[in-house]
Amino acid sequence: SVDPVSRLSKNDIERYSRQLILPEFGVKGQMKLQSTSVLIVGAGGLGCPAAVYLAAAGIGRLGVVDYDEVELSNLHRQILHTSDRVGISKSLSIVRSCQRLNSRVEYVPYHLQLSSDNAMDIISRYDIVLDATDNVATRYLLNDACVMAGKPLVSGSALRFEGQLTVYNCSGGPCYRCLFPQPPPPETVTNCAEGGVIGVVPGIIGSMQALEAIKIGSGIGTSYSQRMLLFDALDGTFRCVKLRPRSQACVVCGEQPTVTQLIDYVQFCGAAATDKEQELKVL
Amino acid sequence: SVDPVSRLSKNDIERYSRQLILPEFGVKGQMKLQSTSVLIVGAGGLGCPAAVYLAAAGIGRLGVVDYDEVELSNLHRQILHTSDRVGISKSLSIVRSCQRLNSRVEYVPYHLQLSSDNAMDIISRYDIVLDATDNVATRYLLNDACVMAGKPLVSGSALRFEGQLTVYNCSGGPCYRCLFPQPPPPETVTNCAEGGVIGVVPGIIGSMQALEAIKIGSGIGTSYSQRMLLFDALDGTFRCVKLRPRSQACVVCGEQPTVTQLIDYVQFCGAAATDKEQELKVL
Amino acid sequence: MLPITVEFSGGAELLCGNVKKHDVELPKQDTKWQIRNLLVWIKDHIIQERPELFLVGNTVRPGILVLINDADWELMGELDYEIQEKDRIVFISTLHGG
Amino acid sequence: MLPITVEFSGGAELLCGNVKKHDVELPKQDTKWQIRNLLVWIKDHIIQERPELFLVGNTVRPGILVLINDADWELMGELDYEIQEKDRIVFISTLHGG
Ligand SMILES: [Zn+2]
Ligand SMILES: [Zn+2]
Repeated sequence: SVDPVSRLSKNDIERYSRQLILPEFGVKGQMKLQSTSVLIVGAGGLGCPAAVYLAAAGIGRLGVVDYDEVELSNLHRQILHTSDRVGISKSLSIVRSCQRLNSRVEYVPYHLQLSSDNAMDIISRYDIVLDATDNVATRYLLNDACVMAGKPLVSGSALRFEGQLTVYNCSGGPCYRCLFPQPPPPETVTNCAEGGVIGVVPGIIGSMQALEAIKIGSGIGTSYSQRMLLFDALDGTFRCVKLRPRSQACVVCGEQPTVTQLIDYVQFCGAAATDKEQELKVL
Repeated sequence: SVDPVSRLSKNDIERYSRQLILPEFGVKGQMKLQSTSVLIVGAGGLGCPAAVYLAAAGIGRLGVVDYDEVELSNLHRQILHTSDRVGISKSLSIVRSCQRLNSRVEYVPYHLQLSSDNAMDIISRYDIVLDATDNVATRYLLNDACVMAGKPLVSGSALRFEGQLTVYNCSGGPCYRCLFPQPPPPETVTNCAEGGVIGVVPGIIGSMQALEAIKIGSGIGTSYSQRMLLFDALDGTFRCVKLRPRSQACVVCGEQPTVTQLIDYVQFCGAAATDKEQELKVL
Repeated sequence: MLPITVEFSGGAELLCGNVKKHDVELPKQDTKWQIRNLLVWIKDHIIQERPELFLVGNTVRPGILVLINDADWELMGELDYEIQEKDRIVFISTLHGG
Repeated sequence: MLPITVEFSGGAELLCGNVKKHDVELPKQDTKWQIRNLLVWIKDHIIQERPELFLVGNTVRPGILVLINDADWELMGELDYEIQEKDRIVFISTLHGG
């Protein structure tokens, strides 16, 4: 959904020279990447590193969705925001920082909450979606919307000293609902405001999300369809595990889907699509 | 070598709240971190993510060494520089970007080439050193200086689609020379200018360097003494391998060291401590 | 005795006194040890609080992923899988933070 | 026949036609297969160009780290290590870029 790029400018060749000389990537990979659009949902600890590395690599268009404004307690992990932007829109803040690094990318900030009403319209304009959100309801919403729109979903999450990464709905692999047909009980769900997080953990997972999006966009393909990366920062270990295949019985991506349009995900999950309430409780 | 911090300000408590609530880190870990100084040598693809996550977490003092100026071909991976800073000092550029994120850190930019003449003086002012350089001669220089000064050396490297990470001279583990007593033949050494690199690969390794430095600084301790992380971005795999212990025969950290002051590392390695010459060859 | 390793992560370890790795020896029994039996054994011997956040009915609660030797348990037979010596069985609470 | 896996990374694979992973079967021989024999076998059967960038004298050149089943070969006896079936032996050229 970006106009295909058929040649690189002199400026592009200089800027991207260090990746152009990689045989596995090359001029062809660069042109594909510049013809690719990526939507990042969540402008927080995962969204910041994901956005900056996609911008640096020269993605064609980068959309960033977040309804929230920058807070001081974000800055220990959300590295594209700045102290003097406390109170301004996070999606706009990310776009401003990325623009200074690479103005050759087209940026689209969305200062809104992704919902069942607007998700299909926004997602349909992008080739790849990154789940960098912080709540269960939006994760199910994004999954269903990506299945319906036929977009790969590069999903990252982080909490405390741990991170997880996988790619849903890509290369025939499973979707989020194939793995988790039922949402978790709300009392088992912890967010970063309640549970805390070491800032560089979403940094590493968000960077991995950028990597997998770059691999998909440039034609190399992802390593994480039907596989999940588990990262434990306390003991410094990474583990890659094999997941189940796509489920024929999946209500959204299966043979006879019963969920064919977006539903009420707050009701489905029994939990709000924001961590604001809990934040108030902690502060 | 930073004045010990004995209490957190109200601003600190809000800014760092998400890591303060982690029992393994806590107020004690935060105060230790704010009493810790880190020197990053190399303000490139590894140095940028390492610097920004150390700054975000609230390290006490951050020194950044680089003799070089920002170039357009750096920007696909060196995410703290900006298009309008092409031509200015890289160490200064990193400091300016980090300052906007967290002005409560003390920053020291060093616009110079680390050498046998200045290394001991600079390194002695810091608690932890990060090797984020791009050439063999500086890697041996940094190793020897850290052994002589008794500082842990968090070493990262990246090229093409691969990255490596380990921590030398820490918790009784080996140093760089224990593993590599002899330098590699110059014709086997490839740098990012010649070999290319996918930008987010040093992003992930540099973030891991920040993580290990944060773990050392906050008292958790590193997971990578006598262990090495090998990252392959093409197949998305991480492998953690066990290294040899400290060598009693090591010429710098062994029982009877023969290298007791810094030597001529360009001569030792048969290669210059810069990648400038090769860059000219490629462009 | 059947020696295996049971691990908890992603927050599931908070139900077991914040201990992630448990080297356990399952006692001899007349029938083969299946995952269905292990779940009950874990509830009785490892879980220290709020067992309803681990087991619901006879299986793990929604949101916990079970891995048998680094593979999703659905690939291995789920509750019917017969546990082998030295198996590593991991219960991961999926994360949602970002 | 002794089936093992030989891998190259960090740039060492460029000496072998850019192939990282090689499943090989070492032929039967009268004496045990040691790493010292494997190095020569690799030079003759896998390395396609500039063998002097792999072997110097009877050992690997400086800057190549040898791993036997994810452990530094120095922990395993280096050249004297006796190769076992299904061993994974990795030759990593250390990286210096940043
Ligand atoms: Zn599905
Ligand atoms: Zn040594």
